[in-house]
Amino acid sequence: MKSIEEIKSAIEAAIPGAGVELIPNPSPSGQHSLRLAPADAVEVARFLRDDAELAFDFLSNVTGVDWPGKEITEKVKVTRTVTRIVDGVEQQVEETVEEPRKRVEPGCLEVVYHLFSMAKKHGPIVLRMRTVNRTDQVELPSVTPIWRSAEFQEREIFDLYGVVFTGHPDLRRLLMWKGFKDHPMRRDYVDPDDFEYEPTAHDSVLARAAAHKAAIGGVAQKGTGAGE
Amino acid sequence: MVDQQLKIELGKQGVLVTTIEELYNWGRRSSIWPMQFGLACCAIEMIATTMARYDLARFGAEVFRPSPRQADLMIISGTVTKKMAPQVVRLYNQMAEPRYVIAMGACAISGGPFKQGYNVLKGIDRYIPVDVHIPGCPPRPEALIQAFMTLQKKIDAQPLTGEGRPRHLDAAAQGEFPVPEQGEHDLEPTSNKGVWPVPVVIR
Amino acid sequence: MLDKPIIDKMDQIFVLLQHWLVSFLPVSLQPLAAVLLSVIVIVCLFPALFALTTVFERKGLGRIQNRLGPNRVGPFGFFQPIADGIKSLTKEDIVPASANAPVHFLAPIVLVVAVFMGFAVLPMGRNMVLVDMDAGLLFYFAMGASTEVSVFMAGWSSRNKYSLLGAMRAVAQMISYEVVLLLSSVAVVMISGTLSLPKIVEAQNQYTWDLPHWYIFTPWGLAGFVMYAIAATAETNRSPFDLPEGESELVAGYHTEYSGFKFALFFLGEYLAMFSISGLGATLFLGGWTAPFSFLTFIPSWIWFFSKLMLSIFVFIWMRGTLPRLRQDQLMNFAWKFVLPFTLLNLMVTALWRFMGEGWERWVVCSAILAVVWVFMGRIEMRSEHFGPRSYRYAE
Amino acid sequence: MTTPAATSAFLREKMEEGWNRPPIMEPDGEAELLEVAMGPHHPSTHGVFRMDLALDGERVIRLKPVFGYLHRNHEKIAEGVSYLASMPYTDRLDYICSLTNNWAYALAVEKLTGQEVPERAEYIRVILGELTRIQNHASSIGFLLQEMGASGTPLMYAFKEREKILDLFESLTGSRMMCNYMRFGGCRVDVSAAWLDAARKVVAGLPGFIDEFENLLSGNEILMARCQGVGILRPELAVNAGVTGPMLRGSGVNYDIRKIDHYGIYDRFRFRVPLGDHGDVYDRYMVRILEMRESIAILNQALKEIPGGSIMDPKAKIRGFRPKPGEAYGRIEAPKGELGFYLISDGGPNPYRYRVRPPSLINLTVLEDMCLGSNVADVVLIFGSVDIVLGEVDR
Repeated sequence: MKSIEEIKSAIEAAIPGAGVELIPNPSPSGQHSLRLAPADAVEVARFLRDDAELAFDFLSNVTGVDWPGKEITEKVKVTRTVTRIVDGVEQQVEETVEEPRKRVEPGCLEVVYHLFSMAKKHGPIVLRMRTVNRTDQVELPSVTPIWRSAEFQEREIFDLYGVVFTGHPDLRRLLMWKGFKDHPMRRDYVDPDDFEYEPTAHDSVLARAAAHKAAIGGVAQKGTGAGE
Repeated sequence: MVDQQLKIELGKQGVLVTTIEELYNWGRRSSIWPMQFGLACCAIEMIATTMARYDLARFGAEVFRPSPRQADLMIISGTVTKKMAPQVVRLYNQMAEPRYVIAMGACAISGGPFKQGYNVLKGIDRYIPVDVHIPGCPPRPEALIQAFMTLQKKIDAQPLTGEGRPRHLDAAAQGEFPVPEQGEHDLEPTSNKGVWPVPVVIR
Repeated sequence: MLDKPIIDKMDQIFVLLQHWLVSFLPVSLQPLAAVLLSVIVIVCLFPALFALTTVFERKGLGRIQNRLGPNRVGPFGFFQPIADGIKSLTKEDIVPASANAPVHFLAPIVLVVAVFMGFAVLPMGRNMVLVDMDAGLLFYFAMGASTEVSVFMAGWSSRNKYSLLGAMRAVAQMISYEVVLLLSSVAVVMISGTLSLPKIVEAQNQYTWDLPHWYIFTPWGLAGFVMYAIAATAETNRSPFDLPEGESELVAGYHTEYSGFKFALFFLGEYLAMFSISGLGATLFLGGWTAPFSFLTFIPSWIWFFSKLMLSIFVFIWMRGTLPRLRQDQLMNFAWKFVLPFTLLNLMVTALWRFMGEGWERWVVCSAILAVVWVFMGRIEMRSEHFGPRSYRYAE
Repeated sequence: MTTPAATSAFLREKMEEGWNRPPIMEPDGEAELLEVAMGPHHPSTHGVFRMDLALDGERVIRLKPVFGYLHRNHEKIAEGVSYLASMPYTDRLDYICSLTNNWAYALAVEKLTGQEVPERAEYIRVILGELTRIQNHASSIGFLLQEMGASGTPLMYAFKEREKILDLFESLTGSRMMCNYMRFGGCRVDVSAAWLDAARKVVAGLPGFIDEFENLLSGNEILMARCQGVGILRPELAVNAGVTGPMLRGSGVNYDIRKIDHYGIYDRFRFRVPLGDHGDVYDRYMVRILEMRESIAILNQALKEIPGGSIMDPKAKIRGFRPKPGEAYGRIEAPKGELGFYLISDGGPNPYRYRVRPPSLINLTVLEDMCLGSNVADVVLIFGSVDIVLGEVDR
C-alpha cells in the first residue's frame, strides 16, 4: 500500500486543487489522517474508491467527534497612551503592558472515516472533515452515494452530533425518538435530571444531588449528606 | 374458612380439604405463562433458563406466549430505554389480569450500569408495578428460577378478599397504566406517581 | 386366554353400560337418552384426553430436547393441565375496543362445536358410534369445512394485522388441503363402496394369515394414507404446516387477540381437531377399531381405536419437535403441484385395483405405477427449485 | 468467482445509476398496502428491533428498520470514565460474545499506547475468542431455526453445547456471560493446567456436536427449501455496504480480518476461510457451520502449543493510565463481523472520543435490499441469518 504522503499526492494529482491536509497522529498506532475540504470531498472519495491501485472499496467506520469552542486566555502585549504625571506635569505617555485577553477558538464538528480495501486487502486510511462551526453551519457532504455503509452511521452522527449530511438519501434520527430535540453526544449536552443520587463521597455528585433535590422540590430527602 | 389445625388433622385421615381460594391460587401459581419478551443481555439468560440445563418447563412455565393477551408474566429482562418504555407500559396494559412482572437484572431495577445514560430509564417500576426484583448483571438462570418460585409463594399467600388481595380483584385499583409520552428532552411524565412515589433517601 | 363371553363383555362394556342406564327410563325416552348419554361421554372424554395430551406433548417435546418437561405440579406434573384450565377460566377476557365483538365471541365456539360434531360419526369401537349415518364421511367433511369459517372469523374480527394475515393463511391452506383430504378418502370409498364409517371398518375387519385387511397394506391405501397424513397435518395447523399461527412471524396468528378462556377454546379446538382427524385416518386406513393381528382380537376394540389415535398424536408431536416450518407459497405449491396430482393419480390406481380383480398382478402394477410417479414427481419438484446439498470452497 | 476488483467497472457503471439504493418495488395492480410494524415486541426480532413493513398480500414492498430501542449510551458513558472502566461495558455490547468485545477494545488501546502482549496471553485470547465464536455461531443457528418454526429443538441442542463453553468461561473469569477478562497488555487471571485440560475435553466433544447438529439440519429438505435462494446478497453490494463477517463470506468475498491483519498471533495457526457462492441464507448458515469446524482446528493447535510465561505486559499501568494524545482504530474479526474501536486520547485519564464500529448495525444496512419482494416469513429468516445482537446495534 502507498504511504499516506503518496496517497495525498495521488489525490492532488487526480483532482487538481483538492484541499487535502495531512494530519499527523503522534500515537504509536501511526494511523495518520488526511483532512479533506468538504467542497470536493465527494470527488476525492470517488477517486479513492475507483482508483485501480488504491481501490478503497470498503468504508468501515464513520465517526463523529465534537470539538467544542475553547476559551483561551492568553497574555497580549498592548501599547496604549496613558495620561500620567511625569515630573509634576501631566503628559501623554506611551507604555507597553501585558494584558490577559480571552479569545474564543471556534468549535467544530468533525467526521472521521476509516477506509479499507477488500480487493487489495490493505488499509486503513483515515479521512476527516470539519464543519465550519457547531451551531448553524454544520453541513458536510454525504458519502452514502459512494459507500452505502455510511448510510446508518451518518444517520447516527446526525442524530447524536447534529451534523447535517447533504445528499444523504434518508436523513432521519437513528437512535433517539422522532420528537427529540438535543444532540446528546455533544460534549455540552446536559442530560435530564431524572435520577436519585445514591449516597457517595464524591463532591460533584453530591452537588448534583442537591441541585436535583431543589429541582424536584417538596419531597423530603432526609439527610442527603449535602445539607448536613 | 377451615381451621388450619383441623385441615392438617383431616389430611392425616386422608380427607383433602381445600377452599376456592386455595384452588384459585394453586391454579394461577402453577400455570404462569411468561411473555416471549426479551430486552437485552438478561434475555439471553432468560432463554438459557428455559433451555435443557435449567428447564423452566418443570414449573409448567415453558409456554412462552408471544402475544401479551395470553401471557401471565412479563419478565423485564434487561435495560429499558426511554425509547422503549412507552412500549413496555403498553404491552403491560395489553396483558390480561392476573398479570405479574419480574424485573430481571440491575438495569430493569434501576438502570444498572447504564444508569448515567441519557436514554436509559432508571428502573421499570417508575411506570408499572413489579412483583419480584432479581439483582444481578445478568442474574444467573438459577436466580430467575428463584424469582419464579418467589412469585409462586407470593401468589400462594394472597387472600382473595380484604386487604392484600390481588390487584385485579380490587375494583378500585388501577387497571390501565398511563403510557408516558416521548417529549423533546425526556419522557413525560418522568414517572407514574401512583406507582412510584419519589423515594426518600435515608442514611 | 379369556373365554369368549367375557371378551365380548369387555369389548361392549360401554354399549352395555349405556343400555343398562337407559333401561331405567320409559321406552319413549330411551333413544333420546341414549344419544344424550353418548354426547355427554364424548364431551367429557375428549377434553380429558386433550388435557392428558398437552402433558404428553410437553413432556415428549422435553424428551426430544434433552430436558424433563413439567414435573412439579402434581405427581409427575400430571396436574399441569388442571392448573392451566383453572388459570384460563379465571383469566380476564379482553375484547379489543375496535374488534367486532359478536364475531370475536362466536369464533372459538363455532370452532369447538364444529369439531365436536365430527366425533358423532366416528366409530370408536365395535357398535360404538353415536350416529350410524349412511353418509357419515360426507357429514364429517362438511363439519370439518366449517372450522375454516371459525378461523377466519377469529382473524377478521380481531382487527389486528397479524390476525388477519394468519386468517388469510389459514383459509388458503385449509381449503387447499381439504381437497386432498377428501380425494384421498374417496379412494377408500371406491373400494369399500360405502360412505358409512362403521361399514368401512367392517370391510377391513378380515384376516389372512393373522394379518388384517387394512387398506394401508395395499399400494393405493399406503399412498392414500401418506397423502391423508400430510393433508391432516396441514388441516389441523400442526408443525411443519403451522403457518396460520406461525409464532416467529405472526406473533400468534389468528388468535393473537384472544385471551383467557376463549384462547383455551382455540387450544382445545386444535387438539380436538387433531383427535378427530387422527380417528378418521385410523378408521379409513388403519382398520378403525380392529386389531392388528387376529390373535389380538381379545383386546377390546375401543382400546385399539384409542391406541391408534394416540400413536398418531405421538407422530404429530414428534414432527413438531423435529421439523421447521414451510413457507406459504411452498405450502401451496406442495398442495397443488404434488399432493393433489398424486392423489388424483391414486384415485385412478384405485380404480385399476378394483377392476384388475384378485391376484398378484394388481399388486405389482399398482405399486409400480405409484412408485415410479412418486420418484419422478419428487425429483422434478426438487430440481425445478434447485434445492439440494451444496459444496463449499475454502480460501487459505 | 466475482471478486469486487474484477467487477469494479460494473460497480462504477451501476453506481452512476444509483444502484446502491434498494430497488423500488411496485405493488401488483391497485392493491392497498398493509403497513405492519414488526417489533419492537415481536418474537423473532432478537430483542427490541422494529421493521416497518409495507405488504402487498404477503409480499414485502417496503421495509424500514427502526433502531434505538436499546440505545444505552455506551459511548457517552465511556467518554466519562477511565479507559479500564469501559471494559465491563464492552461485555454488554454484543452480550453473546463478550470476550471478543474485550479483545477488540484491548487491541485498540494497545494500538493507542503501543503496549506489547505476552505470548501466553495471546494464546489465551485466541482460545477464548474461538470458543466464543463457536458458541455464538451455534446459538445464532439455533435462533435462525427458531425463526424458521422449529419448536426449540435446534436451539436446545445449541445451548447444551453453549453451556459447556460458558462453564469454561465461568471457571476462568468468574462470570458466565459478562467476562470482563482482557486487560490492556494481557489478561486478568492466568489459566491453570486443570482449566486447559477441561478446555481440551470440551473441544474434543465439539466435532461430535457439530456432526449431530448437521445431521439434524443441513440435509433437511424443509430447511433447504426455506433457505436456498432466499435473501440473496450480491458480493458487490456486500462490499459497498460494508457488510463483514460470515455474511460477507457467505456472499463469496474472501475477507477475514484474522487473515488480513494477522492481529494477535493468528498467522501461526493453520485454518481455512469457508466461502459461499450464492450469498443466500443457506450459504450464511453453512459458512457458520464450517467456521465452527475451522475454529476447532485453531483451538486444537492453540491448546497444544500454549507456552508458559507471564500473562501481563510488565510495563502495563493500571492506575493512572493516561495514553499520550493521539488516536487509534483497532479491529478484530468478531463472530458477527468486523468489530472496531476508535479511540481519541487527549492525554487525560478518559478517552476523548470512544467509538464502537458495530458489525451488527452495519450488516443491517442491506436488510431492505435482501428482503424486498420476498415473503413475510422470509423476512424473519433473512433477519435471523444476519445474526445481530441488539446491544451492539444500538449500543
